[in-house]
Amino acid sequence: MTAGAPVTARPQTGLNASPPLVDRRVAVGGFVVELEAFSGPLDLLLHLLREEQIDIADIPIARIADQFLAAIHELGLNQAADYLEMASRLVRLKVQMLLPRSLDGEEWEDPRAELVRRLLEYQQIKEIAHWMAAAAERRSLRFGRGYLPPPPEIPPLPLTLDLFELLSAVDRTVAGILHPVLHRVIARPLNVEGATLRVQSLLEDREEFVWFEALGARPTISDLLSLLLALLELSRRGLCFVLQPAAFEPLLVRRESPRPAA
Amino acid sequence: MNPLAQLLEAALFAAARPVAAEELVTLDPDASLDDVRAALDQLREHYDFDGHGVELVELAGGYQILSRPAFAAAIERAQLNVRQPRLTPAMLETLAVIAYRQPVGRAEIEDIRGVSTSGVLRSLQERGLIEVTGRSEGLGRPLLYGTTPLFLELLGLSDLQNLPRAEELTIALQPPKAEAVGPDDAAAYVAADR
Amino acid sequence: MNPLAQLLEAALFAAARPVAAEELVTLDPDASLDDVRAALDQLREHYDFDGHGVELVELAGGYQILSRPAFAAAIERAQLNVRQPRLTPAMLETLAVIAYRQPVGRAEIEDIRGVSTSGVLRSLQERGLIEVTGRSEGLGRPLLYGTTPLFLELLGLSDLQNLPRAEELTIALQPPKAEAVGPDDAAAYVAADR
Repeated sequence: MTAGAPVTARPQTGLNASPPLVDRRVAVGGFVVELEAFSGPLDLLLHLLREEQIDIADIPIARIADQFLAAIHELGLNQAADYLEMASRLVRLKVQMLLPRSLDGEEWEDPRAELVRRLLEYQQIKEIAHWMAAAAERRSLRFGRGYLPPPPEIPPLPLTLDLFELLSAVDRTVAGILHPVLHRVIARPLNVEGATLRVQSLLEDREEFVWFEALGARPTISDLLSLLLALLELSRRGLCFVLQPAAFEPLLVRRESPRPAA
Repeated sequence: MNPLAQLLEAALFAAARPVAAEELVTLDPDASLDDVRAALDQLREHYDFDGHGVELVELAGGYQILSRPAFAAAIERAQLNVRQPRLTPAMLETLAVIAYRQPVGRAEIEDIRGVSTSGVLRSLQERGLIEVTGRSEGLGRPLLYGTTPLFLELLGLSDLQNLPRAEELTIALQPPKAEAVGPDDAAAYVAADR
Repeated sequence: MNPLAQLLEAALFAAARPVAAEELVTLDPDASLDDVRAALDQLREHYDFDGHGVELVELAGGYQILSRPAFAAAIERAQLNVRQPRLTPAMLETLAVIAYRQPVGRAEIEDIRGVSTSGVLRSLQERGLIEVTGRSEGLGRPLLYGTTPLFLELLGLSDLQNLPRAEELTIALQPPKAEAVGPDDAAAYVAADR
């Protein structure tokens, strides 16, 4: 079992070498666009362990938790959800480590075991990634045939398309949607009858009034829409007339059809 | 073959276009144009006398290595030199939106994909994967698109119901459903009043 | 070179992609798979011993003629071709998880990497390095991803078995479920999971 091996035992190739803590780009607004040096919280954690030459099987959680928090603060990562999640996990572990170990003689289960497992797993993925980077680098030194003369006239081949190709496209499309396109229509109470009554009672008192007199003191959007619908409905039935004396002036609501002065 | 001939072979092979001798000189700072011409001759002779399936050809655009015409028929028969035409990612994504939202207009497709799609829609129509299925009642009465029987045939589906259900994939591609509306609902009021 | 080797050279040249031996057999109705393999060996040896700028490489389950690495710098300097851009660390890590765990869903990838991965998955799909290979039976029936032949081509591997085996790595792969496998046999786990 290699679980006991110190992290520092890893071969330190050029790709593997610990990145400096500076030099990474974090966009404003807490969105991590590209982190040049760290590809995630596990990566940052491994970096800290390596810096301190800590045995991965026996992590001093309290110290590492503090360093992790300091690091994400320094890197401006304290907005990034993935890093915050790791930070809270470490703080939780720190508390668990302080609990009294065994009261009834049962075997103590190390609360760090899961973290160690994930770190080792991730470390291996990183090692494979480095191997793959080197393989791709070697491959990129060989070119395939660069120039293909235009093919002779051939009848068009049947297209190929399979369901998973389409599903991939759905997946990509959805990933590309920045804002959800679904709108939920929230029912707002419109009181058109109330607005109609208000308009009618105002017209009983007066020949004409300015439209917003029919609104209360602090009208809501619903009040406004209710009045609008009421006015439209009343004028459609010929029970009132809406006119605008001049451009940009407030609308007037009248009892009688406006006639040119005799 | 001498080292320069090897370099020229590798370069002509990898070059994305036919290359003139004057340009090939830039490959090796120590080589003259005459050196390059001599190495090209060596390469040509090697191909010709050593029994190769390829040859060095000089055309207007420059030098290139081509497979010998004698083998053209066999290669064409085996269809090794043609790739199965595949749909581009943009075409697939547009097709995906249409498959799940049809009938659907261009504006909605572009809204979902976030990019203009007119060229893609045309190619999908040319390939017979989508067709105009009607016009929307909306402003400007835009064309509505849907998938064709050929689309189902290529996917090996008997009908559209066999597509994986959209809600299993993601909520974002669900067809918009009319929500149940209460009596107080503005939309309901407006609709009823029309 | 014998006539079959010449034909194969011409065909591999024209195809400009890895071609499987099984596909190459169709070039000549009189040739067997063994004949083709023997002729390919002859072609490879000819390239190696006769000092050619190109070589025969086994790649992505097939054979392809590629230029030799020694000439890459000169070819790039002369601007005849450009090398593939490097993959980002996030792309490499995601590819590593997918290569060893395929078919694998997004949740598992994110669990191992500790970060959200949807943008990376999208780019990898767009570059044709991974594809959706199925759907999990689990909750929400998430999509499962696998690597493509292009992934092998990019890394210069002839198949997935060429990836380093777990025991060759300094850290042994930890099976996610301890009871699933015997002690420490990560390779068995990976194989069983495929």
